[in-house]
Order: sequence, then structure tokens, then C-alpha cells
Amino acid sequence: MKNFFVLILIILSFLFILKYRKENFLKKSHKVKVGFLLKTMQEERYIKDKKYFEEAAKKYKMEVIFDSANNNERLQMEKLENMIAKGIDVLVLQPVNTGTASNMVEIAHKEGIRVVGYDSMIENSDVDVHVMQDSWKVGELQAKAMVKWFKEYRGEVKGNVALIMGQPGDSNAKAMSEGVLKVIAQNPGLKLVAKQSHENWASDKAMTTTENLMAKFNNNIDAFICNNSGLARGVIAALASYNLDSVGKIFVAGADADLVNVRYVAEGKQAIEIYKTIKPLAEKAAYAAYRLVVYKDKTNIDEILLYDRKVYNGYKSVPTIITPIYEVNKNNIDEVIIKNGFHKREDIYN
Amino acid sequence: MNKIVSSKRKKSKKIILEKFLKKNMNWIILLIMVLFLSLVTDSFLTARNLSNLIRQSTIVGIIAVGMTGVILLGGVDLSVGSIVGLAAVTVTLLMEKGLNEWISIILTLIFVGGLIGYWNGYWISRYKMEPFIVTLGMMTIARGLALTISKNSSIPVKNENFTKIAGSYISIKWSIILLSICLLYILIEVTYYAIKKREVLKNKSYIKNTLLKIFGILLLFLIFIMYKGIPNPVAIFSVIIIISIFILNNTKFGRDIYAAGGNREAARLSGIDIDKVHMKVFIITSVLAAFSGIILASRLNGASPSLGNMMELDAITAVAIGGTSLSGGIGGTFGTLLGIFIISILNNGMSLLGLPESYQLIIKGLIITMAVWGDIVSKNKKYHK
Amino acid sequence: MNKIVSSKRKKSKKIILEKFLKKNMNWIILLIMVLFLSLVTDSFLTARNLSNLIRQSTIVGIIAVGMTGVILLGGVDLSVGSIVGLAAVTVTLLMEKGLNEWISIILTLIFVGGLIGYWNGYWISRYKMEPFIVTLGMMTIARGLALTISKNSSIPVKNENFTKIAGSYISIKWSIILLSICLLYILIEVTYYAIKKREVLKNKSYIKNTLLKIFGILLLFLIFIMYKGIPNPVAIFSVIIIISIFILNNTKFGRDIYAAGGNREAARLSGIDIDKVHMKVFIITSVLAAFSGIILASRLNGASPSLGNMMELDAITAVAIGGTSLSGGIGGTFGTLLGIFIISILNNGMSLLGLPESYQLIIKGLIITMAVWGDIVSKNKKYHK
Amino acid sequence: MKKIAVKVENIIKDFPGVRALNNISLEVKYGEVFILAGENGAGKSTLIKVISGDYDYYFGKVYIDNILRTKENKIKKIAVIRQELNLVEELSVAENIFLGRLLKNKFGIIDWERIYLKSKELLKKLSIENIDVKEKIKNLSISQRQIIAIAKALSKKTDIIIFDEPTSALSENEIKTLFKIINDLKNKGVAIIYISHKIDEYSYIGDKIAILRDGSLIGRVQNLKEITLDEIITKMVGRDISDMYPKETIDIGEKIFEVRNIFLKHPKYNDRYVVKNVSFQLKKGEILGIAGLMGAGRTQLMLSIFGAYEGEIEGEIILEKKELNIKSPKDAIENGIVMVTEDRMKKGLFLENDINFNVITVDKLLREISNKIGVLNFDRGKKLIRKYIEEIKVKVESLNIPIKNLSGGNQQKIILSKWLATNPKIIILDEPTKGMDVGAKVEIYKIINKLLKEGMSIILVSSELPELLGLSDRILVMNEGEIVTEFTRENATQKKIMAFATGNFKRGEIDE
Ligand SMILES: Nc1ncnc2c1ncn2[C@@H]1O[C@H](COP(=O)(O)OP(=O)(O)OP(=O)(O)O)[C@@H](O)[C@H]1O
Ligand SMILES: Nc1ncnc2c1ncn2[C@@H]1O[C@H](COP(=O)(O)OP(=O)(O)OP(=O)(O)O)[C@@H](O)[C@H]1O
Ligand SMILES: O[C@@H]1[C@@H](O)[C@H](O)OC[C@H]1O
Ligand SMILES: [Mg+2]
Ligand SMILES: [Mg+2]
Repeated sequence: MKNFFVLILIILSFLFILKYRKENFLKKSHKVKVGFLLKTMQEERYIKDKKYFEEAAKKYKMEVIFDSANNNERLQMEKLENMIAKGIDVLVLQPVNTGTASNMVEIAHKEGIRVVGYDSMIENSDVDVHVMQDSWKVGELQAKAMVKWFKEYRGEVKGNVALIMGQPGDSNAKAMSEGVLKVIAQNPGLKLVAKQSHENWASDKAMTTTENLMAKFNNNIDAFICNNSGLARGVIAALASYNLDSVGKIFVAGADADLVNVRYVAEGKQAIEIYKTIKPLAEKAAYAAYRLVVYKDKTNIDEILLYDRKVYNGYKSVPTIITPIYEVNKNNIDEVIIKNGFHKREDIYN
Repeated sequence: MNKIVSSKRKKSKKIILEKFLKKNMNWIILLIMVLFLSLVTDSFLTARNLSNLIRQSTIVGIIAVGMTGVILLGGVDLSVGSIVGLAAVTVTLLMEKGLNEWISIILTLIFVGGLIGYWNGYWISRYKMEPFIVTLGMMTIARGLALTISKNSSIPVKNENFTKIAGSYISIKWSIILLSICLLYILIEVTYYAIKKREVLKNKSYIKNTLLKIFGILLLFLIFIMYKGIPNPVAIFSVIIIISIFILNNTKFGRDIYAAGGNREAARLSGIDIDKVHMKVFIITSVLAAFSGIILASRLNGASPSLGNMMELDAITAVAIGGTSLSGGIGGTFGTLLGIFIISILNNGMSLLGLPESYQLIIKGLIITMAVWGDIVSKNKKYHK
Repeated sequence: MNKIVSSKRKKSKKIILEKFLKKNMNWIILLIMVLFLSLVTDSFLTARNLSNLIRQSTIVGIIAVGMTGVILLGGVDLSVGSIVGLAAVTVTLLMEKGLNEWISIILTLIFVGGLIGYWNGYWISRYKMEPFIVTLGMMTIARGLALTISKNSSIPVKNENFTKIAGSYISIKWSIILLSICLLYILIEVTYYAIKKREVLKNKSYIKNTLLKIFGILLLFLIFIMYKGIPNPVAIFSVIIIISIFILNNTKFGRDIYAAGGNREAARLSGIDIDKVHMKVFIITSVLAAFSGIILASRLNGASPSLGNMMELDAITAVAIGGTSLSGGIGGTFGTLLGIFIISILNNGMSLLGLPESYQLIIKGLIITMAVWGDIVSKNKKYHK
Repeated sequence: MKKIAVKVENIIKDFPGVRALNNISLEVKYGEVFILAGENGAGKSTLIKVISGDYDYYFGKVYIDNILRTKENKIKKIAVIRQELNLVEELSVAENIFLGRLLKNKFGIIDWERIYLKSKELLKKLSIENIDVKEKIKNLSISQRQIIAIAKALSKKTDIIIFDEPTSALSENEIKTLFKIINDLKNKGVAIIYISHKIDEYSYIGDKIAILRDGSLIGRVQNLKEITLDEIITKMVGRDISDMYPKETIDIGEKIFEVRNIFLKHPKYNDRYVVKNVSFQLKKGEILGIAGLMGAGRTQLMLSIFGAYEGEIEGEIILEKKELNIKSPKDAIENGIVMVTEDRMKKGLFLENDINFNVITVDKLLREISNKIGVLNFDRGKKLIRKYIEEIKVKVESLNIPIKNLSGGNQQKIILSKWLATNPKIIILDEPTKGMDVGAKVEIYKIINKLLKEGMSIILVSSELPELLGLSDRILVMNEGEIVTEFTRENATQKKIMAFATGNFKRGEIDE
């Protein structure tokens, strides 16, 4: 019993602290606090996102409050709430789900926090600025490279294509796939023989799918287009067991330019990767966030920062900074990957 | 003289401390977390953050209430996470089709919650199949259904009323009134006992619980009055918790659950319809999961088919940390509430601390293990078989 | 005349058919699937596809062997999927640090498999904690560790030898020799019984099993000789299966598992060291999971920390479909093998059919439920409590 | 002088709230049968567990062959046949017999052949031929299991064996065989500790006796020749028991209950019947005894009447001229038929819960004390519980005591009071005093009498013939699922019953 009262006393003293603690106490620090909320850290690229963003924020003397949401949209909203409780001034948000993230924008806005959409479009929302590459374009670029490959290696654009998609329901996966599908539709010689989603972007599942497809079509598949690098690795692993992991034999495209895949490209195992430039993405996002805070009282984005164009997101035309995407092939690794500092030369070649 | 074979004898002071520590392991973990977070972060101990935290705990919390019943029966329900996703998608689709929000909600509760619960309950009670495997199957099926009907994409909500359901707060005035009523009720109860049944007041655990309740309500007072009032989902969750505690302790149905979970055969031979009890519990659990999905959709202003992924594990964890034995028969909702708070504070705290996801996972796993260990050690409970 | 109180009486012809159907439910499901896929797709019944299919089943298969032991004890191990990821990452990192492939493999087996198994076993046997919750904690921890040590990225393998471990085939010549030895062994056994112990040959289930084995080996002959020989992982898996069947049936350790799973108290009082049995089984399971992770890394030519996600559920499903009771004491590896094949054929078939993921999930969930239902009904097994 | 096998000194063993053993000292020599007597809860089983090394924590010393048992040196040579059998249901008879000590060949691989052969031998020694050693335990009846448990202990080839109530589920014949074996063992110099509530067995096989009451040794250890049975009983219960079977004459009324042509299909084998063509009647105020050997089908027959049989049932059940359709225990209870099942621990009690819970947790009672929407009225519940607990005279300090802390006798009384509270017309008692001491038995018998007076009728299934003969108005004898004969109270004798129960006579045949 006595112990229990001690316990209560301790808790009561907490209450005391709670009561006399003013919330604006938090806002005392003069540094601008920018919240950077990613959807997950469970892909290679996100380490870079974080690193570049923090570096850029430093330049603007902003304090970064970072978090990620384990690919879980509910969790992401909670993390946002936590960030707001921590007193962020502006938010850079990569939505887990592009379709349902508008609510997060609304929540932030209610607190007077402006939002920069990061990496993917936040649909149907009042988001202030987008900084993103165009996922649809990623798919389109992959498919165009494939068309080129057909011409080069097969002489004609005719053959079987398999589309290896990521997490079912993922909006980016969907956008990229649509980009691919559009190009395929434009080329009557191309036949889409398979279109398969993969739970959790699992590369081993992509490997299994590839094995099954190769058996089904008796190796008669000419190209695999994958929604990300991990999936492409699974495809390459499967092809390797038939000694078909070579640009000359089968076209494989991935996206993210993970180190291993860039290496595959260098070794001639994989045809191309799409490099979604992360550094400019992160830097531009930091820049936009900074401007949005500094020019808090201005409402017209045109007066605050430079952007490329306005993109309609279902609710309004959002001022959007588009960051470039590049095709990575055997010939341009130096230029696209190494010079940009994305991967080191010695990591790729040895 | 007797020689002591046992080496367990220790000085009594030490034993008392040890006993105290063991008995209150979960509370101690909670306290340490709270202390630590208050000291290390500026934002943990603010009304706003605490209000958030409590609201955040409601989604899993609602599911965990149902899960408590399932686990009391010695079963487990792995399908709840997928039901959350399916319900969220369904309710938004129905509204998109132009249905009124309440009709959509009711249809979802019946057709997602009710039917899936019935399916689970059917195989489990009719064919005595393991709940683990039946609900594992349903977990897969429901996720597939969610993907199918949503055509793999997320669905926005345009209905303002729907958004308000989970998004708004009970005004501060009403919050004060409601909380005061609760407080009053407890005080009346105590007075009643003081007058009519003195012996109850001598019961240590009754006193402990009452103090705890009063303290809890005062805390809620502080938090919610300082920040916007009671969030709607919290109010809903509170009602669910209270009802579930009441059902488990004060109704025949609740008794049947404990009996069926404690000794299935004895319960059957006492005339209790085990199958019906299972059926009901699984239906209620699914309906609660569907309800949780609806609230989530309202909070998120939309739904996507992957919502609720892995939530079943969070719910089970909360129940287990809360001291309900996974082999059935022992435990209850009050413990689950504690479990929910431990997990929520943990998640909230680590996020405030800005720990990377990978560390968060490690720490979370460790704390789960420790909390359940504490519970087991304290009550000398063991899993059998 | 007798009046019938129960309405359950049926005509005897119907009963015989029903009995047959029930008794062989899993085989019937398998047969229907095979028939259906052979008719509907051109590629299912090709040596190449079947060879693939069998190889694909080995990753989960190896884990399921360990899981069979755990489930025979009445427990469950949720951490195996994360162990796969952690082991895959660890072994590739070690090789990247320049270690030889065999040393890397051994270190991984010891430090990932052994240690995690020990951790799980420790809490479960020392404190009698529920395996469900201990391994749930470890599932989170191990995933966190995998993310931490890999710095969230995928790690390539440059070591050619390592890639060969799971990537290559046993040459056709050797495959023929190996399979012939197996066949020979069975024939010798039969002859031995025919001469020495006639009564065994009268045992229906012995004959059934022997015929099944012979048929199986002939089938493998066909498949592997027509396509490249026995894939390495399949050879490894076969060895693991055979050892595990042998251990479960013919060693003290194996019988101790059945005893401990069937009646913990009786086993303890018979002098069986329950704690040690648990410890061993959990260690073996983790080591097998780690091994599976290593093979997966070799197959994939690299590793990423998210590998093995949800694999625990596949393994548990295979065990359950294979007729091992989730409450312990009944079942075995042979059934698990059948379960693995059912799942693999299902996955392979749906992928050949080009079904969208969402339908695949629905069908998979239904088949899981039906298969386990068939097993339960056929053996009149029930879950208790 | 015979050598000392087991010696215990000043043993104290505490459980939360109970001192189960209080300063016990005694010694057991090789070549003698040492009887441990005492009421339920006296501490006999606890003492056995201390001796055999099941408990790590206790005060005092245990010597086996004059070597002190310590935590490090546990000395595992003692074979125990435990009260709670402890067999693994899913494993075969043979494997259970050799559990933990499975025979291996020289490669360390288990030698199933030898295990089966040895098991057969052992069973033969016990005169049991009809049990297949490959059969799973779960397919055996309780008495068969008991025999397997004995075989298991005997297989250990040790020279200290403890029997904790081995005969409570055995038929007379089996008991005879067992006694012969015990005698043989004794003559071979084996030390035997024997616990039983059947006091007449003591003089038959015992050499020495120690009597426990409430954890303490009453008097000194004596030679059985020095003490009479009455003295033993008096010492055990601390008072005189004048009449073991206090049968009171009650006016037997009209026929109230009847079953006609009951057939029970085996739940697994469609072509086998567990009970065949059973018909009988029961009158108001009557005790109908049912005798039979192990596996005669008595339990299954009763379960079927109670709606709890798992296989298919044919036949008619008629209560008060109304045909009943009983599909579950709930239906039976609703109609006033209740059953005290034979396996208390597994099928009767909620071990984790208190007395309160255990009494009130019957569907009918719960409904009685709840309102329309199912909310329980605890005050009403408590009143009900108190009333029936008082009626049956259970002495407990509080209703919040966990049921597992009560002795077997008190547990059984709690179960009885629970059924009484449902206001039954017919009570089925399946081995109601199994494993109970004489004192507790007499109390149960008194309760039975009281029930009859209150107008209930009782079906009593029991393997203890004296009990059946002492209490029943009529006795039915079952053999292999059939009723083979019926005796009135007056012309029933143990011998006649056994003749029919063993199948030596068939229905209609007249004995002698
Ligand atoms: N594990 C336990 N925990 C708490 N109390 C126990 C435990 N085991 C036994 N007891 C208590 O110890 C006392 C002695 O029990 P024990 O089983 O030794 O009696 P017994 O003489 O064997 O009785 P019976 O004839 O009914 O078998 C009883 O009061 C019992 O309730
Ligand atoms: N659930 C069951 N499954 C299979 N066989 C059963 C089952 N229950 C009982 N039997 C069989 O039915 C027969 C009758 O058993 P029952 O328990 O009714 O006998 P009994 O007369 O009560 O004998 P006792 O209780 O002394 O063993 C036995 O041969 C037993 O093996
Ligand atoms: O970069 C990819 C991202 O665009 C997608 O949404 O998720 C998977 C990542 O690999
Ligand atoms: Mg005893
Ligand atoms: Mg019986």
C-alpha cells in the first residue's frame, strides 16, 4: 500500500510539471524546424534521401526532425502528429499512400504548417509545393529504353514483355506501371505476357515469378520491366540460372539505381536502371521548405520560390519542382552515377 | 535442527522489494518510460502530445478489446488487420457510390465485420478448427478482397460528415461535463460501499483500482481540457472499453467466455454452449475490427487496401502485455488497456526521440519481451504445453 | 423399433465414399490442383516447371521442417522470417568483409541461428513464456538488426562459389546414381520384410507409404533427368527432410518432442527434460531458418534486409496443412512435405495462370482453410480449449 | 535386519496458505509394503512427491539408500504410479511404458521391436492380454490407463516403488492381480509405499502403516497387525465412523425416468458399438446402481443420457412420460438431469477460478441470476451459492478461495452443490467418491441420502462394489456395452455381480 502511494506521488509530481509547462516553451528556439517524414527506411535509397536532406537543411540553418513510417499510412499520420507536437514549422512529406495523404496536409495546415510534397504526388490535397520526379515518366523511360533495346538487339520492336510490379496497391508502383503500359500499347509488336504484383516489393518473390514465367514461355520472354531495383535483382537472379542474365539476351530494367543493380548494368547483366536523382530532390525540398517558412505571410507561391510547372493533383494545380530522372546504362554510369556522387567508382567496379 | 534444502530463502526486506517490483512490473516499465521521455524530450509531457498519444492508441485499442475476448477463449484472431483494410475500403467505396455515411458504416459493419466474423466462427465452432489457421486463411482472403474491390488503389473520401466522425473533438465544455459524470459515478460508488458494504472498502485491490480510476480521470481532465477537448475516437474507445469490462465481469456472456477459456470441457458439461460463445466472440471481434477500419478511414480521409497490415500483431501484443494469458481463461480488458498504453507510449516516445526505424524495431521487440516476462514472473503464470 | 434420436445416420455406401474423401482430403486437393493445372496450362506439367517448383519450395520447406518440431511441442515460432532476412544479410556482409564463404556460413549459422534460437529457447524454457510472444518480440528485434547491420540496403555477393551453393545442379549422372540408391534402399527394405517379417507387409499403411515413396522417386527421376539434374537446394532439402523424419521417429530426442508436446507434465515426470527439449527445438529451428536465409542469399546473389518477410506464416501454414496439430503432439515432417507441395503448386499454378495478386490471395486463403478443414474432418481431430 | 530404502526426517512442505506436511519423519525398508493412510488433503501425495524428488523446495531431509537427496544429487531411482496417471494420450501404450527411457540399439537408435516385445511381456505379467501395445492411450478407458501406468512403473526395474491410489479405477480381478504382483515384488525385496482409500486393502497387502491427518503424522508408524481397521479410521478422521453406508429407507415412488434401446456408435469406428440395446427404468427416490468392469460402457451410457456423448446415438429417453430430445448437456440440465463426471480435474472444475465461479458457472444458474439482457445479479448469485454450499456442508473460509487449493473431497462437494442448485430431478453420479477418503465418502453418502429425501432419483456408477451394494436399491450389471442382468438390493452380492460383470454369465441365466 505504502509503495502504491509513493507511486502515485511520483505520478502527481509529473502532473505538476505538465501543468506548469507552457507549450510555447517549445517554440523558444530560434532555429527553423523542418519535419522530414519519409514512408519507410527499408529501401536502400532512403539513406541517401535523409543524408542529402540533412546536408541541405544545414545550409539553411534549419533543424531537421526526421522520421519514417515503416510503409504504414496510419503510423505516418501518427508520426506527423508527433512531429507537430515537437513544434515543426514546415513539413516535407513523402506519403506512404498518395491517395490518402491529403488529410495529413490538412492537419498540418490547421496548425499553420505548410507542406512540401516529396517524391510522389499527394493527390486531392491543398499541398503547397511538390518536389518530385514523375513516377509515370519513370515507367515511360524504362519502356522507351526497352523499345530502343529491341531495335538494337532484335532488329524489330517485337517480342514478349513482362511487367514486374511492386506492392499491390502502392500508388507509385501503379504510376510507373502505367507509364510502361502506355509505351507498350503504342508498339503493336510488343506483347505484355505477364503483369504481376509483389507483396512487400519482395525480390525473392520476383525471382519465383520469373522462374515460372520462363518455364511457361519456354524462355521466350524478351524483356522484364521492374518497378524497383530490388525486383530487378530477383529477375536477374532467376535469369542467371539459365545464363540469360545478359543485356544481349534479355532486357531488364529497374528503378532506384541501387548499388547492386548499377553493378549489374556495368557488368552487362542488366540493361538499364532509372536513376531518380535524389540529391536534387532532397536539396530542392529543403530549399522549398525554407522559403515557405521564411515567407510565411505571403500566400502566393509564385512570389516565394521558383518552380518548374503547375501540376493538377485532383484538387488544384500544385506548383511543382520536377527533378530529373535518368536512364542508367553501361555507357553513362560514370557520368550519371559516379559524377553525381551517387555511388563510388570503386564500389561499382571491382 | 532442520536443514534447509531450499536455497531460495532470502532476507525478508529483499523479498518484499522483489515482490513489489515483480508485481508491478508493467506499471514500472510504464513509469520508467514516462520519466525518461519527460526528461529527455521537450514535447512528450505536453497536453497536446498526450492527447495525440491517447487518440493514436484507439485504432489498435478497439481491435485489442475484441482480441482480449478471443485470447480469453484460448484462441487468436489473425484476420483483424486485414479486416481493418477491407472495412476501410468498403466504407469509402460505398460512400463513393453515393450512399449516406451512416448507411455505409452500418453496411460495412454487417457485411465486412459480421460476415467475416461468422465465417471465422463457423469453422472454429462447427469443425473445431484451430482459430490460428482459420483466421490466417481469412487474413489472406480479406486482404485479397480489399485489393480486388479497391482495384489496388486508394479511395478518397469526399464526405465531410464522415471525416468528422474521427477527426473532431468533443467541445471542452462537454468534455468537462462527461469527465465530471465519470468522477461523480466513482465517488457515489465509493460512498455507497462506505455506507452499505464496509467490507469492500477493506479490499486492497478495490481501493487500488478506485484510486487508479480517479487518478486516471483527473489526468484525462488535465490533458483534454488543456488541449481541445476529448477527441471523438477517444470517446468512442472509452465507451467500448467500459462496455467490454462490463460484459466480461457482469454478464452471463462474459462468464461463459471465462468458463470456456478456462476449461472447455467443464464448461460444455455445465451446459454452456461453447460453440455459440466462440461464434459470438469472433463476430464481435470482427465487427470491432471493421469499426476500427472505419474510424481509420475517417481519420485518414480515405482508404487504401493495405491499411491495417500487421495490426493483428500489435493487438495481440497489447493483450499479452496486459496480462491476458494466451492459453485462455485469465485476464481482461483493463490489462489490455495498460498494454495499449505501453505500446503507444513506446511508439510515441521513440518517434519523438527521432530514433531510426531499425532501432525502434529492436527496442520495441525487447520491451515486448520484458513486459510479458514481467507479467509472467509476477503472477507466476506459465504457459502449459 | 429403435427410433433415431440423432439425425446423423446415413447410408453405408455414401459413408464409404465420404470416408475415403475425408481421409484423403489433402491428396485429393493436390490431385485436383495438378489435374486442373495440367489441363489449363501448357507449361505446368513440364520437367522444367516441376523442377523449378520443387526448388522454389525448398526455402520455406527448410523452415517448415524446424517449424514442425516447434508446433509438435505446441508452440509456434514467428521469428523465422526475420531470421531469414538477418542471416541473408549477415552472410553476405561477412563475405563482403572478405571472409571465405564457408566461414561466413558457419559464423552466420552460429551467431544468427544459434544465438537467436538460444534467446527464444531461454525465455520459453526458463520462464515458461508463451512461444508466440517471445518469438513475436524476436521477429521485431531480428528485423531491426537486419536493417541496422545492412544500413537498410541490399548487399551484393561477389563470391562465385557462394552463388553456386544454391544455384547449381547435381549432374545428371550423379542424380541418377543418388536416386537409384534411394530406390534400392526401399526395395531392400521391402525384401527384408518379405523374408523376415511377413506381417509388416500386411499392414495397409506401410504398403501405401512404400508405394508412395517409390512413385515419388520415379517422378523425381523423370523430372530431374529431363531437366538438368537435381538442383542443389533440393538435394540439401531432401537430406534435411530425411534426417528430420529419422530424428522424429527413431531417436530419443524425437520421441521426447512428441511426449513433451502431447503431455508436458507426463513427459516431465517420466524424466524427460522438457526445458532442454524446448531449447534444442528452438535452436534447431532458428539454425534452419538461418540456413534457409543463406540459401536464399545464394540464390538471389545478394541480400536485402526485408527478405523473409511473412515467411513464418507460410511455414506455419505448410505445417498445419500437413496435419500437424497446432496444439502439439500429433503430426510429423512427412505431412509437412505434403503441405509444402500443396502451397508451392498453388503459388506456381496461380502464377502460371497469370492471376492477379488479389485473386491469388483469395484463392490461397480459401485453399488453406479447406485443406486444414479436410485434415481435421478426416482425422476427427479437434482443437481443445 | 532389513535395509532401509527411504528415510525422511522432519519434512515440512508449505503451499501458499497451507502447510501440506508438518514435520514428518518415517522410514521404509526393503521387502516391506508401507501403507500411507489419510483423508483427502492429508498430504499423502505431497509426501510422495517430496520423496520422489518432484519438489526442489522443502524443509527437512530425504535419504534414499542412506544417501541425502540434494538439488544436485536428485537420485532418480524411485518409480511412482501417480494418482493423476500422467500418460501421453497421443502415443502408444508401449511408448508410454518406456517414456523417457526408450530402449535403443547399439547405434543409439530407438529399437521399436524390443519396446513392443517388452511391453507385451509386461502386460502379460499383469494378466492383461486385450490391450494392443501399439494402441494409442487416448483410445483406452481410464481403468486400462491405470493398468498401463502400473506397467510403466514396474518396467523401471527399481527396488523402490510407490503406488498412489492404483486401485481406484480397477475391477476386483485386476486388483487381485495387482496384489499378487505387489506380493511378488515384496518377496523379491522391493520397498513399496502404498496409498489407497480402500481400507480393507491394507490388511491384505500391508506390513506397516503411517496415518496422516492435516499434514501431520498421527501416532507412530505401526505394524498393521497391531491395529484394527476401526482404529485406523478413527485416527484418520479424528472421530468415530459408526456406519460406513448410512442407507436410509425412503419410500420409492413411481417410475420417473426410462431409457429404451440405447445404442451408441463408436465415435471413430462406424461398425463398432460402445453400448448396445440398453433399456432401464428409474423410480422416484431410488438409487440405481450400475456395475461393470473397466470399459463396460457405463460412462459413455451416462454421457449419452446427459447429452455429452460424442458419437451417434439411437434410442429413446423418457422423463416423466415425456420423450426427450437431448442434444447437449444444456438440454439435459434444462430437463432436470445432471451428471457428476468421473474425471473431476479435467471435466468438472475450473481450476484457475474460485469457489464462487465454480458453483455458479452452469448455464442454467447463470441465466437464473441474470436479467433479460444477461446482466448478472451477484447478490442473488452469492445467496444461491451460500445456500447450496451450506446445504452440503462444505466448510470454507471464503468463497474466493481458488478451487485448486481445496482437497478432492471438498472439490467434489462443490461440484455437487453446483448441480443441486439447478434443482435436478435425476442425478447421475459417475464414480463420485473415486480417490476419496472414508470420512469424505461418508459425507458424500449422507448428501446422497438427503437428496433422495428431497425427491431426487440417482443413478450411481461405481467400481467400488461395497459402495454399490451399500447404497443401491437395484443394481444393473453391464458387460461389453450391454446390460447383462439386474439385481435387487436384497439378492445382490459381490460374487454374483462379478460373475456377470466378467461375462461368465449371460442375461437370463440364473446363478448357483
Ligand atoms: N500445488 C499445490 N498448490 C497448493 N496447494 C497444494 C498443492 N498441492 C497440494 N496442495 C494442498 O496440500 C494439501 C495436501 O494435498 P495432497 O494432494 O498431498 O493430499 P492427499 O493426501 O494426497 O489427498 P488425496 O487423498 O485427496 O489425494 C491439500 O490441502 C492440498 O490442497
Ligand atoms: N472418446 C472415445 N473414443 C474412443 N473410444 C472411446 C471413447 N470413449 C470411450 N471409448 C471406448 O468405449 C468403451 C466404454 O468406455 P467407458 O468409459 O464407458 O467404460 P466404463 O464402463 O465407464 O469403464 P471405466 O470408467 O471403469 O473405464 C471403452 O472400450 C472405451 O475404449
Ligand atoms: O523508390 C521506390 C519508390 O518510388 C516506391 O514508391 O517504393 C519503392 C521504392 O523502391
Ligand atoms: Mg493424493
Ligand atoms: Mg467410467
